Amino acid sequence: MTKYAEDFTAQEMIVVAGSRTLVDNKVVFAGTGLPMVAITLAQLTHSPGIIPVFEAGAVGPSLSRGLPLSVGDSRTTFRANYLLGLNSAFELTQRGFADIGFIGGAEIDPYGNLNSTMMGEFPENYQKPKVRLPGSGGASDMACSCEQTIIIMVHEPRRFNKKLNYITSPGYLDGTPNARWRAGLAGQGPYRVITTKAVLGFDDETKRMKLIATLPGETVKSVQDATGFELIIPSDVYEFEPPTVEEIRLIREAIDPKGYFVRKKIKE
Amino acid sequence: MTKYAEDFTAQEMIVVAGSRTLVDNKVVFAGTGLPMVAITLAQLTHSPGIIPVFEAGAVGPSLSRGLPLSVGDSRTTFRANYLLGLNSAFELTQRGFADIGFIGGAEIDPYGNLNSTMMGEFPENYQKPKVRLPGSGGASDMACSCEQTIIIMVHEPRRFNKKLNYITSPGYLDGTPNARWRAGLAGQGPYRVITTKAVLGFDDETKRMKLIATLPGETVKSVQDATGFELIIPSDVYEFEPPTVEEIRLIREAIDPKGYFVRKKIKE
Amino acid sequence: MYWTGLSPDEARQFLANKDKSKRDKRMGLKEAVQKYVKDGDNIGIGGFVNARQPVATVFEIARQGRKDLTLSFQSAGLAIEYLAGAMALDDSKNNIKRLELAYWAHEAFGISPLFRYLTENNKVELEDWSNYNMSARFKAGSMGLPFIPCRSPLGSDMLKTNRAKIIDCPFTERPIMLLPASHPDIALIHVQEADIYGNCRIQGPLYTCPEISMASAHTIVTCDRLIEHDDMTRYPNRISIPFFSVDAVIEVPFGSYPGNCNGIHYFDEKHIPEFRTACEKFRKGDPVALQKYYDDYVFGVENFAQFIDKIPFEQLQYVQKIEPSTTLEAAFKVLE
Amino acid sequence: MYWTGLSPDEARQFLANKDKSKRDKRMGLKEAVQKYVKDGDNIGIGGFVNARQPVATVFEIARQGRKDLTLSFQSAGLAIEYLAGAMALDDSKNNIKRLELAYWAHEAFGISPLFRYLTENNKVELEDWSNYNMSARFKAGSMGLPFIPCRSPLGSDMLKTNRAKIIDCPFTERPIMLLPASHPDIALIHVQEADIYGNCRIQGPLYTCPEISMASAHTIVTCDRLIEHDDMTRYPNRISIPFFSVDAVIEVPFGSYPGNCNGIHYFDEKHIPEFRTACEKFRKGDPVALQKYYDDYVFGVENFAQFIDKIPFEQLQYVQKIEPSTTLEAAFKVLE
Repeated sequence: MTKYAEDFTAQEMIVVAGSRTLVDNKVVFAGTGLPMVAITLAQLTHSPGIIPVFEAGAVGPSLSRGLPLSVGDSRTTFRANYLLGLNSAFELTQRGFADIGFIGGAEIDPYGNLNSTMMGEFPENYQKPKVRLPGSGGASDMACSCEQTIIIMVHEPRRFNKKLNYITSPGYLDGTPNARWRAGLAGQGPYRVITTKAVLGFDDETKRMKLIATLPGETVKSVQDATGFELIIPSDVYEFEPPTVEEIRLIREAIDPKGYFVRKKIKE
Repeated sequence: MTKYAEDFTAQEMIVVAGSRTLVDNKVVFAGTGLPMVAITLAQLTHSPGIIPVFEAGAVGPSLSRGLPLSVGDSRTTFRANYLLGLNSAFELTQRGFADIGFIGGAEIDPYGNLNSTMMGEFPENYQKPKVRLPGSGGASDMACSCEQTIIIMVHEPRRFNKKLNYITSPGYLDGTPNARWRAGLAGQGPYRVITTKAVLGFDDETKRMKLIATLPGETVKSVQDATGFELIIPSDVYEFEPPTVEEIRLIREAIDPKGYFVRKKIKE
Repeated sequence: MYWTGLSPDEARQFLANKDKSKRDKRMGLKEAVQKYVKDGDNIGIGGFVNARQPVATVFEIARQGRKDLTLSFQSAGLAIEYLAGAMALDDSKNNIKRLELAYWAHEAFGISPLFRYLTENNKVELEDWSNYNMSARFKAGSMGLPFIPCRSPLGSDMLKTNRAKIIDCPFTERPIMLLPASHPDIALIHVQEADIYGNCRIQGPLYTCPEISMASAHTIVTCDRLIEHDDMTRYPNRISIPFFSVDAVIEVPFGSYPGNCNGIHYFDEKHIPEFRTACEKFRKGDPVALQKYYDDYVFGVENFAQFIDKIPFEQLQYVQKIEPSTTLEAAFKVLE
Repeated sequence: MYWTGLSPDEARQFLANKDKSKRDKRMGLKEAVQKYVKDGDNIGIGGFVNARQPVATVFEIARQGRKDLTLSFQSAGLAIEYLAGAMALDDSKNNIKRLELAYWAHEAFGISPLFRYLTENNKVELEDWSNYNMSARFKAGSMGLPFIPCRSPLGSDMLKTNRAKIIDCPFTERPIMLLPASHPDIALIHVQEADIYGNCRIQGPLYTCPEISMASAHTIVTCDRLIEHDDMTRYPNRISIPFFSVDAVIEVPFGSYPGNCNGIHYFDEKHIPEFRTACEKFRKGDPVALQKYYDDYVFGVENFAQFIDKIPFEQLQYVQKIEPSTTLEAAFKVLE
């Protein structure tokens, strides 16, 4: 019988949910932070054949030399199967070689558009934002050109907004039919949003965010309460299977023992 | 005192004239055949610092492993200073790294435009040409994007025509002011035409071909007679210094002993 | 606008649905050609003129017979001359419908007799480009772009018959060419070293092989040596084509013979003229030598090894001995 | 349309007139910065976030002081944080006027305090792009093209403030972005190995270093090791930047410390937070720690070696010991 962990953090739960969403033998373009942890966990559990791609240039490396602290660091390059630079990584993504893009964001809207650029009025205060975030990095390219994207987020009302301060990474744009295609985009768009409270997806028709599963300790109501817009709640929402003892052990002991990405306190 | 060779072929003379036109320490993009021989001769005589570039990808190799039989063969790659592929070679040329392009052609007009595609009516007979030539290869790219070009030609009336069957490699186009600039081209255009009879250049104003020097055994008249259009004949046309014994020895013994490019009979 | 091979949107869709897993892709060359080369295909030809061309694969295609082919390449020589020879002898079995090209000849070995034969008799449809154009068209395809800008050959007659478009650059207002991407149905690539998953390590000029492979729907790789995967990934910066761009891997020693393969062997300066002379005789009306060449070397053998068997041992030794480039370091062969 | 750095036509003209000869380009870093980095320059920053960034060169710039700079990069961390720190302490000596960027932070080490300080106080002009955009803009520059097409991030707000244009593709009729080329005045690149002529052999991810160098009017290369030219050209397929793209070569061991340099050393997980904490204090109003950091490590030393001298030997040993990538093979040093 599966043994479930009794003690785990919200960040650990996110990693487990992210890992379980991945499918074996797919090419997964990994954003920095939790996505790297989730991919490694998936490789160590159900999907050894996942092929990670890092935007700085490494394709298909073995992640056996420790958790990378950067998507461009030496730990991403060990026994890589291709290793050029940023242009090559994004070109092969634009071409269609990346099945999944795995990214984070600071703010999300009902259509899966993400903001990682700024807080404040745009475009009025673009040159003097209330809070300046690090910027797109490669996330917007992944959101556009990977065939599908999985988004990892902290679930707080102020991060789930009807309207974003700034669209950095396109999701389903305004949600109208074929909005992505009409904008000239190549990939299909967001597939899942994995948060500290839930696993979410998007309605096929309206492209609005829908609840798929609640994470342990959460309810439909607690998820909706933590969301700044109305979620679609289908009748088949289920409770997500809790992390196993083995998953939590792997995260803590094997993947991120120093807690670079996983045990960090969630920032305000 | 310089000793001049008493016996040399027209092809050897072309190589010597081509070699002497080159300047030390320049980046020279080399077309196949006689240009490769001329560059090697220049390196072995007055310009050891010439940096050859070959379109298949080799930049700055040592040409000490024998005369390449192809601009993409192994002899172009020994101790190269950069070695990727065709795109990289043409990109760096388009960027401006290639000072000189050194090319041949089957047919030339008064403005230094070249044909290496077909003989016959164009566009009417494009799909069924009278004679089909090998095609542009990289020559048209070199003619467009090297900063200057040097052209090597067999000098016969039927190859020097008022109007080409087909423009493969742009020279000064129709000769109107700034024609190249207006067409969107980057390089300055043809600098010299080295033939079996003469060294030619272009008038600064009209961009029409002008005689600069007659090769040994030729006169202004014999050159003009072998040319299918009227040349500009300035008052300072001079007789080109004949090949030296050493130059001929190098060509025959060191550079092309098998006569791959130099002793071949000039084709009809 | 019409597309030959796949359109950019078709190429994206095809790749999105494709299995990109890292799996053993070894198979026989016969099987690979049966599986991946179809009548009507647009074939991207690797190599450059007579160097590292996919000669063995073309021999196999000629044996099986394929029709209505479009060939896309920058500068090519032997590989397409061999296909043209098969067509010249029997165009009901093999035929080339269309060429998208920059150059077809043999440099020091002379012009191509069969290119003249095919064109001057209007047996193929032509679209002329420059070397950079064709390389950049494959590159655009490999980058997932519908087109790529290019500054050459603006002003040439090539633009009057090919599909390039000239626009005014919206930034500089000067004219610039846009080249439509090329997405062949199948790329034929020969390399020195590959592993069983399809990773390729090319030595010497890459030509446009990585771009052709990554632009195409499928890629058949032949290699002089199959090497251990661990040996390949020890030097990730030297991997020229990643495994997920490759569908079939076949170890075919001398697979680009009688051409040049950097670090393995130089041109066979005896055999190339032998073949070329037979082609030239055909062009001038005498098919006997060409028919005999094919009966001996192409149709009369089962596979490429049997062709190589017919080349005198000393001649094979010689082309290896004179190869001027750095000899590849010994690598462990994959155990069967 | 306005250009920062050089316009495509200026960049071409500049390069056409430039001496491309193969000559000894060694000089001191102080001299190189004096000669090639000017007030008002657009500076292309090599490396990626905190890996292989040109830290030593930025220290030298900070010591000499430069004003009205435009910084162009995809994702950067330490190198620009160090320049921002010098500006924060005294903007009459060093100042950044404009940023063309995709990301400024430190990944696992946290966000950038000084990026927040500069932007939230409106001290710099911003132009946001994606990582691919900036990489492709450098690539367009290195290719001699005025623009390059790109499919991302169509639909994002970045297009409302940056200079990209959207057109309908003349081949597919679907929308596509055109990115204007970037031609910085000067590229700052740190590599593992270079020779005296400027040829560079990069191990691990190339990031966008070759493109930045080839797009720029000038390039300063610092390297962990100067190696023999013969050792460099023994493996021509591994040369990442050709000599004629480089103007100055300086051997600076640990030149990208405290960042990561593939095959040489990993991040210094002690020193980076030390610096970052001082920056964060500055942002919150307390400049003391940052001033002390600069007095100790930047302004209080003559050169980068003196900064490295101040790092405990054990700490330097440790970052080398934990470096996970293949250690560079020993190479012969150039004799002085």
